[in-house]
Amino acid sequence: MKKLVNDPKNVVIEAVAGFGAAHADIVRVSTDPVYIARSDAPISGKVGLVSGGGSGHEPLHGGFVGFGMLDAAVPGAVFTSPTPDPILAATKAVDGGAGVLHIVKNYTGDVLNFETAADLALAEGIEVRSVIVNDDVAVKDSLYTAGRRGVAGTVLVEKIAGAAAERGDSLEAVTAVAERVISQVRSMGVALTPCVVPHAGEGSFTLGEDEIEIGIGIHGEPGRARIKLEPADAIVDRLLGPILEDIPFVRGDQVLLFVNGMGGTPQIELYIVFRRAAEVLAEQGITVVRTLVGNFTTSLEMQGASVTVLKLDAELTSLWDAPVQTAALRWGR
Amino acid sequence: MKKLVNDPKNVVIEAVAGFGAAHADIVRVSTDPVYIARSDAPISGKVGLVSGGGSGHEPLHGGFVGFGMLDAAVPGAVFTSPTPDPILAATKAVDGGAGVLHIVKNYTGDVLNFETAADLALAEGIEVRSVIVNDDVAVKDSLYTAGRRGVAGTVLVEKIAGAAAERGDSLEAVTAVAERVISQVRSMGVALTPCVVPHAGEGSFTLGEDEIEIGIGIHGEPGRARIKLEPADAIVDRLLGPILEDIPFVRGDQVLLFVNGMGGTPQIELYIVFRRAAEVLAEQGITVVRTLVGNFTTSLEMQGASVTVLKLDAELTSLWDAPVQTAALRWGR
Amino acid sequence: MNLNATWAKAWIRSSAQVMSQHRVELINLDRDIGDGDHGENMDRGFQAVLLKLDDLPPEASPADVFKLVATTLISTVGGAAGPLYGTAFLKGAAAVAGSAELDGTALVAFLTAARDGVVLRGKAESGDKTMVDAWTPAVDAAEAALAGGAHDRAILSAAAVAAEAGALATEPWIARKGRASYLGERAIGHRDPGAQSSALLLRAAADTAATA
Amino acid sequence: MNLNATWAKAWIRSSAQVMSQHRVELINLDRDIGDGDHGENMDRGFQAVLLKLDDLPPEASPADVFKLVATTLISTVGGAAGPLYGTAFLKGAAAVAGSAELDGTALVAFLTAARDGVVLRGKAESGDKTMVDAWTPAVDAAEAALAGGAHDRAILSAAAVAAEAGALATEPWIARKGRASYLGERAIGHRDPGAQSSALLLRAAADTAATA
Ligand SMILES: Nc1ncnc2c1ncn2[C@@H]1O[C@H](COP(=O)(O)OP(=O)(O)O)[C@@H](O)[C@H]1O
Ligand SMILES: Nc1ncnc2c1ncn2[C@@H]1O[C@H](COP(=O)(O)OP(=O)(O)O)[C@@H](O)[C@H]1O
Ligand SMILES: [Mg+2]
Ligand SMILES: [Mg+2]
Ligand SMILES: [Mg+2]
Ligand SMILES: [Mg+2]
Repeated sequence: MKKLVNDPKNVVIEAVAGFGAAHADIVRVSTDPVYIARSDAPISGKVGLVSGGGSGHEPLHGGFVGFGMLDAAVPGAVFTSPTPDPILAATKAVDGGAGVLHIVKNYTGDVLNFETAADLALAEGIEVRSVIVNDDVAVKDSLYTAGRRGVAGTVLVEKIAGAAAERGDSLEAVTAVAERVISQVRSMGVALTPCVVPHAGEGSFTLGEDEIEIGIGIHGEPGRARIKLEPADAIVDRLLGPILEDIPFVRGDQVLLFVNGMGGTPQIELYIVFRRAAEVLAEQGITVVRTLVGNFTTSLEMQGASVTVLKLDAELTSLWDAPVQTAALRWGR
Repeated sequence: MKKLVNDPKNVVIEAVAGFGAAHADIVRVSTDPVYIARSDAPISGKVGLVSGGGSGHEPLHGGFVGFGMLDAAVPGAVFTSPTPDPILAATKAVDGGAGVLHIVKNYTGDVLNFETAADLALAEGIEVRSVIVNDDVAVKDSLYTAGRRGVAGTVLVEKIAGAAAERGDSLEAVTAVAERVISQVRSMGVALTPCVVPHAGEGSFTLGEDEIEIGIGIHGEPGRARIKLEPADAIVDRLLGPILEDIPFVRGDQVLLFVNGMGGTPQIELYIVFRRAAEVLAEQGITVVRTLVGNFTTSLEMQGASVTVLKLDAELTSLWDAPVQTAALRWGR
Repeated sequence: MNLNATWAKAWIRSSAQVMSQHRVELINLDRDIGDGDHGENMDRGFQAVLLKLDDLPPEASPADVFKLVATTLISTVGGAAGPLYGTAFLKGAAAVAGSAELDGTALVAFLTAARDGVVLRGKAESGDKTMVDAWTPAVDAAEAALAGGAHDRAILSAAAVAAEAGALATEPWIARKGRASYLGERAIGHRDPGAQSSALLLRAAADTAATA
Repeated sequence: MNLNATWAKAWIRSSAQVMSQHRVELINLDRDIGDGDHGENMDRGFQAVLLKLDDLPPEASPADVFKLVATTLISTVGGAAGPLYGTAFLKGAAAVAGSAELDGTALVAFLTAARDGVVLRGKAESGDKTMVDAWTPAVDAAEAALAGGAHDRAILSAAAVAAEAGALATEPWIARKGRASYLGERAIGHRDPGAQSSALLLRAAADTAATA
């Protein structure tokens, strides 16, 4: 394992300190317990948005703290959900009296720890709602699994719910918008190489020289199938198929197409993926009206990408377009 | 080699097509010859800024085309400078009558091809100036080398010169600002792993399991020394040392600190690097007043990072802060 | 050793040592069908507990020890295992609140409450390939041993053996809860890491009790 | 074969084949002390030339062939090699403009002009470990052969042998131009890729001329 780290035990705390120093205009950082908050939080009367999860997916979530998006992000150890204490501390730090929404990715650990934190916050008189993001169509959603995983679609939930909160929507309304995004967003990813968790020092899984994993999770969890490497276009077709089957997109639909890098894939490849994905959608009569391409929900240095499609309507589009000013996503100010 | 590509020969053309489709609000793309231009180019009376170079360093340069930065970018084959034809075509496409500045990284191929294109443009009546970016302190600048390489500092040159052009500076003035940035910016990088050029299918060099290359170039060219892996802080010290020696920064100086990822390094590590770099500068009494952290000048999937320091003054700072709207760098609009 | 506060502390100290020794094994199990952090999580949590054990007042009861374990695991482990083990110790502590020493009945109550806590939080059933598949056989074996007239240490030993067998038994199964559930058929042939850490924990409890 | 347009085209066709055959070798040389694209660049360029050769009118002179090679290499190779080889062929073409067939004197003029073109653009001196170190020995050997009364094919053969020796001679050197100059001492032991491709080119010229 070769990494730009000091003591593997200090990876998260040092990175968060560096993040705070680099973006002091946007965020402030608490180191004990560890969370990242908007520098102007709490904002009186505004619904607070808190997300979090294991580290290693940067810029998710810390890179999305700021005007028009999250009020706080709570990073756990690498690939390990945070404990309730920092979630509670972040929730209290950003509560401006209008309540707080927890945006949680659907992993048992995240759900349980946010649940506990929400209970504790409630006990302290803070109104907390939670939404669970589960956009990964690679996983069968059934009574007999932990349900679908939350992956890159989370970024879109955070942006759009953040815009709703910023314009002054109530906790109920912000929650409803977030739920609407969750119901209309689907993703699926592919890994070409594994990632190495700093404390483990070894690949999270192994792939043969010519193998790829279709339906990979963002923690290196295996997906639907391990297949031989194929041309990019064929891989994109494998990712888009299940997405388009899942929400029956219809001709004339307008969508946001988001190609997300897993961290270690050159940008040039992400655009090759985008090209094919846009082509397939066009063939289906689906119009791409908004786009996002880049490394936004990563798995450390994993090579691979995911494709996310969000069905838009006028309101979601205008919330997407609303100004945002975070370390990783910025426009309009 | 595992990559999300179709035919390796089509990597650049497909990526550029995808880029154009993803950012149609900002750029338009020409595919024969290949270049990326601002969608509103040429802008009458504004100095046009053209940069380019081998592909594989994305978002450099295409990701920096747009309001307040470049008017056009010319991508060559992977790691191979573009030929004069597309440079000439891009130059003509963005000439708004106020002349065009070529921002060239100091590699023999880039210099020669841009030189030829400038000669041809001149022959067609377009006034062209060129600046050569050579910020890499890893390479000794002497009569007996091709001189220092242009690396991540190029981004800062493009941003600041772009802002000068946007506010209406003359070709002479924009060139002078670019030269000033070049004279005050220094960089040095480290590689932990090699990158794989698609058409080559093999690593650009090899590094042992515990080796790193200090002073790496952005095409995987070897640097100053190959050493055993060290903690991040020690590596950062090795990069900052030659930078600070080279421009004699003095106590009280204000600088922009830019930590650049080589493409395959997790963001979390870039912030660990930033943390230490900021600490060292603070110890020297140098104040970091602006920051940039991320993958901006990459070497495909190479793992590693570079540190860039730019000495600021009031004018450069305000040009840095000026609005910019490109695929990879955006604020203020 | 009687199952008093001294035992409770010794058990937890021993557990910390065991988690540290088995850190890599648990990481590897979790890498196979999860995300490769279970050993790291358990080790981090128990090391944190270790640092706090000495702060307990001398008159602390077994329940006080377990409550400390619960809150520390909840606040340091994270992931799925943190809340689950935390709730187990929290509910277990409540079940034996006030007892200075656990007899067979109290021991079974402790184990039952701990298991119920895991089920309450995680909603897993037997056969879902989770830590429940170590805890439930342990509870069953403890109850049977108690009914058969066994002594506290023998009950604990029966629980440990059953937990180990339970963890082993998860290997051929498909998972229906936790990360491994994403794997479908591919989880087959791998032992559940949480079931394994539970077996290690109960083995440490039994072994500590067995020493003078 | 006399050194007429038929030879010039045959030479270039053969060069395209040679660059394609030696693509990986040149990539590997460039990977050692550069950026690993030289074989790809040369192959791409000569394949492009190949596609255009047939468009030449039947009355095309050797100079016309070389001009076509020059402009095509300039517009398809990129990197350092594109402008350098492009200028070489451009200047070489100018030196033999108007000749339907190259005699010994014209051949030496061609080689000299080509070499001078490379030096003009790249400013490298002998010993800088660049393609100049293949071209200059080739020019010198050609001049000597001409002075010694050798025939055109013999001159070309002498040039090819000298270029090969020149490329080989770059191995122990430090580079002072191009990417390899960044390497300092570490360039020692590696042959310059551009010198090698130049030697291949001149070898192809000689071999084509030698066939009936
Ligand atoms: N719903 C659940 N009920 C009971 N146990 C569970 C449940 N989900 C996960 N587990 C247990 O947690 C273990 C994983 O813990 P750990 O790796 O620390 O957390 P994470 O899965 O968040 O990385 C699994 O092996 C399983 O035994
Ligand atoms: N200044 C120069 N003068 C002469 N030849 C040069 C010069 N710079 C580079 N070269 C030649 O170009 C070759 C490299 O070509 P190539 O790999 O195609 O371009 P790049 O270096 O841009 O990747 C070197 O091996 C060397 O022979
Ligand atoms: Mg985990
Ligand atoms: Mg090159
Ligand atoms: Mg785990
Ligand atoms: Mg090269």
